[in-house]
Amino acid sequence: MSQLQEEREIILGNENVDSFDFDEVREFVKGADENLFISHHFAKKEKMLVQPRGGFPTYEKQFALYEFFVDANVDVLPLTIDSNTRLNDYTTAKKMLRLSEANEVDMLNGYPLVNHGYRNTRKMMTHFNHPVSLRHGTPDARLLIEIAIASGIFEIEGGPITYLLPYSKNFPLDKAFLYWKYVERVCADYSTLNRPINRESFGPLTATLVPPSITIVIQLLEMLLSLEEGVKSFSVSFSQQGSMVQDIVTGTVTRKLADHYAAQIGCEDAIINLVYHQWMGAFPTNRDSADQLINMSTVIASMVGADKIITKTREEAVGIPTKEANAKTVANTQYTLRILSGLPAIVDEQEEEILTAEVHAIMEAVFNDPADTLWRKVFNSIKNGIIDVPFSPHIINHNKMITIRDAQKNIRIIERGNVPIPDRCYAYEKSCCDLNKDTTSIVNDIIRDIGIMQ
Amino acid sequence: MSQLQEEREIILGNENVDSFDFDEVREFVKGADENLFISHHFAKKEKMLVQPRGGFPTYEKQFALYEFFVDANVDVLPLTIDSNTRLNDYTTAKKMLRLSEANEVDMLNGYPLVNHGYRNTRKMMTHFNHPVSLRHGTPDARLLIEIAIASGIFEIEGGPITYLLPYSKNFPLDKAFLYWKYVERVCADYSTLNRPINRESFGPLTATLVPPSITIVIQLLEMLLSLEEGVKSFSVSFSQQGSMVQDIVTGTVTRKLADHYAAQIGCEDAIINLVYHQWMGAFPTNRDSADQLINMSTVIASMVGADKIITKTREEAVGIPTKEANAKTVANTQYTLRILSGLPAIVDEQEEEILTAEVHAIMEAVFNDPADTLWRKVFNSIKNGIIDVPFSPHIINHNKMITIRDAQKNIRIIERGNVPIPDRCYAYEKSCCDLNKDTTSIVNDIIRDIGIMQ
Amino acid sequence: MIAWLQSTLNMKVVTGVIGNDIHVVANRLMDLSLNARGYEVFNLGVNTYLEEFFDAAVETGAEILLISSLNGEAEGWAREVKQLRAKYKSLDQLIMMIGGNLTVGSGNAKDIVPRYKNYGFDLVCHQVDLNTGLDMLEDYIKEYVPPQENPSS
Amino acid sequence: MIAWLQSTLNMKVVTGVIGNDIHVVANRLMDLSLNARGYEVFNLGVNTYLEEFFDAAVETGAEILLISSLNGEAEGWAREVKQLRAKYKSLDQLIMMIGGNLTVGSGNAKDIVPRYKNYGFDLVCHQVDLNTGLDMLEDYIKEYVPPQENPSS
Repeated sequence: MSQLQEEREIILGNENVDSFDFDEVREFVKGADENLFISHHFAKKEKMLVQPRGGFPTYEKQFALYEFFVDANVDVLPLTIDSNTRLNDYTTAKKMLRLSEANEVDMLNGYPLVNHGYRNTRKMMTHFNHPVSLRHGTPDARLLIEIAIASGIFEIEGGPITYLLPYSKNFPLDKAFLYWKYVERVCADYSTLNRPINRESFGPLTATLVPPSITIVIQLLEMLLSLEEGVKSFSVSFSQQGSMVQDIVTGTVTRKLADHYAAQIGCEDAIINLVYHQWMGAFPTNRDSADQLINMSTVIASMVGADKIITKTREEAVGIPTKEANAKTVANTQYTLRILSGLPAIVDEQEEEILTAEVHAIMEAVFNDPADTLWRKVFNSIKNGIIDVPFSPHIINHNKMITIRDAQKNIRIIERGNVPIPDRCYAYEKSCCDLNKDTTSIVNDIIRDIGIMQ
Repeated sequence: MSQLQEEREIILGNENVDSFDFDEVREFVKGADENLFISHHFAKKEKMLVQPRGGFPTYEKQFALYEFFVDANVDVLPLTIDSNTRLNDYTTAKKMLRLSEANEVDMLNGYPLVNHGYRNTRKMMTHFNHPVSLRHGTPDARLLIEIAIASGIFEIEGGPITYLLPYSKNFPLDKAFLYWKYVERVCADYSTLNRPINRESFGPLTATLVPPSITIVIQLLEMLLSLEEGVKSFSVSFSQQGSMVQDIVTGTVTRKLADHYAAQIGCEDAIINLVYHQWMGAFPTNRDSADQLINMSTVIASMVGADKIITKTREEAVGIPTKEANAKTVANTQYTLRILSGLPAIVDEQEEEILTAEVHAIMEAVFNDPADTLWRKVFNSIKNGIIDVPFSPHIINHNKMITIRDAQKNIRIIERGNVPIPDRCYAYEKSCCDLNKDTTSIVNDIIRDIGIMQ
Repeated sequence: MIAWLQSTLNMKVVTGVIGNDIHVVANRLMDLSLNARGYEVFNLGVNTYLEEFFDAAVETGAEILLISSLNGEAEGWAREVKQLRAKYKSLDQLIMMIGGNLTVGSGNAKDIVPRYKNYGFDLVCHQVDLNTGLDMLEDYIKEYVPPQENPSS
Repeated sequence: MIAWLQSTLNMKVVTGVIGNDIHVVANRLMDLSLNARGYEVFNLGVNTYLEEFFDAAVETGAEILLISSLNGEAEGWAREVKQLRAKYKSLDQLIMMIGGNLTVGSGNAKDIVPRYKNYGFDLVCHQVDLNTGLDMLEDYIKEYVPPQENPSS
């Protein structure tokens, strides 16, 4: 028995798992309908895939949500996991699930997948026969993704950096890398049986003034960590940044460099797709304004040429959206994608060149770290501030980089900290901004820059 | 007394006009607040101006509509005229106005300006102190525009071609040219007293598969006919065509050629602005879809770089929009314009070159007509099909040009009729389309091409 | 005319939209389709009165009169068809067709078609697809036997 | 640090967001602003417990403790301030400030400020603009007379 298999048996021996039948699960994956695999839909490339957000505690409510989504002509169904499961607290999740079932009041902010188990959940997934994407935010997702794949969920979002730095203050980053290595290996293993399992990184990070160079570097690194373990289908992603041209340039550079770095480690055969998140920052409370923002995001996603778009709802600023609002966004987004035509090819050579140089410089610095494995190089680079994510709450993050928006609302780096932004790029970024201001004005600018969509 | 003044006194001697005081009106225009002049707002160029549509029969309802618009942060107020006034049937308009006032039911589809008179209407205009745009569709607008300017309405939409060919079956086109010559002269005369009165052409025409070359030619000709008479502020316009890149190219070429032809007749001093109409074709009946379409139009208008946008409402497919729906569109459009940033500069050299060559060729053919005045050259060119407007109901229009959409939804000319599209441009247009189809398919394509937004 | 505008027939047809109706799109598509099927088309356009249709049929010697009505107000005009046609002796062999949206509000073809046939139309297409309607016309023409000249009429 | 991050003061301040609160944006802006005003900043980040604040103040020898609370749950923690502070003898001269959104739901500053002063805070800013709050701190420092060491305490 391989070391991985030993570890899997320990993980799946968890008291909350009701006898995991490895052979049966492998048979299921082997024979699963191609429509359950998002990698199959990406391969068809007929249109940008539309994926909403959403998760409810009970099986019945999740089922009802999916019915709404399918009526609205959804392409990819989401399964958002509750926060107890994210913290591996299955006992509390179980209690809250029982209370939710008994009282018709939702006591969890998502679907407690481990507690529902794969036998039940698979019934729902095969019933709808749509690709499902697992959204969780879990640093240790080992058990969760085993149950997910056994249920017929063949896309796993997240990664050791993107699921940790935006959400956690002090979960150990080195542990996260090791837990995600397990995830990659399991995904790679199942990918040999049928269409590949798709892994997706979470590009939005803190969704607060993160410059595109940092976003792209982290996307590329999580992609490499995944391909290294044998994953064959990976989605890089980012969220609307506030400037149309910066989004388009970010998309172009991300695609180019993803192919470049995948080839560098001999993984030309892996399929890399690009995912665009509708605005993830502070939303307008006015629902009509929120609708405008969402539609604008869809238009920009089309100009970026994304392969998938992940949607928001008009109720974003208010709380957990109703299934009606969620389905309405799907229908609206599909309509917009259908009628939007004649997209111009947009190239901004200067911005592309600057951004590409920045990403290469940071990547090179990471690779030059003396550690022996990629994950340790990345770990060290975060620790010493070569990678610095603005507004991350995590203690390991440096927080020395400062960004503001220029007049076109492009995010610009005005203080690079330890991030090895090349001097000429740094000079360019600063030249785009008015820095003859006192700090009070700069801090006010940052506050305004965070709230640009309100 | 000049010949024009003689004619004006006859026109204003109409039994429906309650003693027109020429001197008082001149004094009013001379002293009018700059905010009433859209030409003043264009000159400030702070943002794209937002103008909704709307007209109600009674003073009270029109006033209430304006209150809604101003609350929604409107830039330009519309005054849409009823259809009886458009046909110069002031007697019926008067009767219907009285019935509307007595019964609280609207018996007219717009504001009967002549019957309300300028003394009353001016109170409303100066109260709101916003620029107002007169939208009417009247071939003989001589009396109407006199009353409009006397009321403080300093933008007049329309023209002899654009207000006739889309709306009328058999109103004599030569008469329309002469009636509009009067309008231009009166506008030019008042323009000497304060800021210029702005004239605006109606670019959407039939809003049905009109190719950009025809739209631009007609915009340029109405502009020249207006500048010839001394008008100093003119807006060329077009409506969303269905392909983003075709809209952008149309905007670029329209601006360039407007300046070019204005300079050719020595009118470099005239200010030419560009106006974009949100989609004027068949609207989706689903209100949410309509909202998406409207937002997309606003985004495209920004990419086109329009100076003003004229909005639609989510109730477009249903009937005359409520003031609430109308105000909501204004608020939504203003929000979108405020948050949309980082627009890329888009150039499609090939499309620009082709379109420019087409417009020059048609303009040259018009100028080569042997008639002695520009309006007679234009009249003859329409009559002999050098200018051919698809789907015009007018008997003078040739209807030999046939257009369909290519895969990117660009409108392409597949049958040029008598329009002197240069051979290489014609070959290019046809090469964009799949013409290996039987007629039944082509007719079905046209039906589908008309309904692309539904 | 470009290549796809060809056909086999060669009959004259007068067409147009009846009454206060400005549906120019349907009218242009009708024109295009009739031309493509090889008819010689005399298109009176939108906003045409019944008398104008008959005048044009006489003047052109058309074999077919094809009236479009889209705003649902055709019934007001159609009742006068028999009476008016009777004034034009030369129109005995004219094939008369009407199509479009033939009633205000919702009505069904079962009630509408016989009513219009009773008004004097040979072919009645209520909410029928343009090309289907023109196929019906072609079928009708193939099997059409013109009424014999009857000296007593 | 870039040019605009300069100032005149040179005092040590411990800051952070109290309790189960992940409002990192406010915390980073506070850090930035304090640095810009010339303070030496020890930022404990989000999700910090009261004990950690006092421990850090002792360890760094800070003159100022500036606690942010944004999710409105500060009252639950603030009640323990006096009791806890009493355990740390070296903190007698510590200037204690709290700012942010200091109550769940809507409350007004008139009620809230005295209540928090009673908990032991020298400066209380409820829904006060960040820069205004830091101006208040500077004014307070200028006029601050440290309590005399009192052998009986």
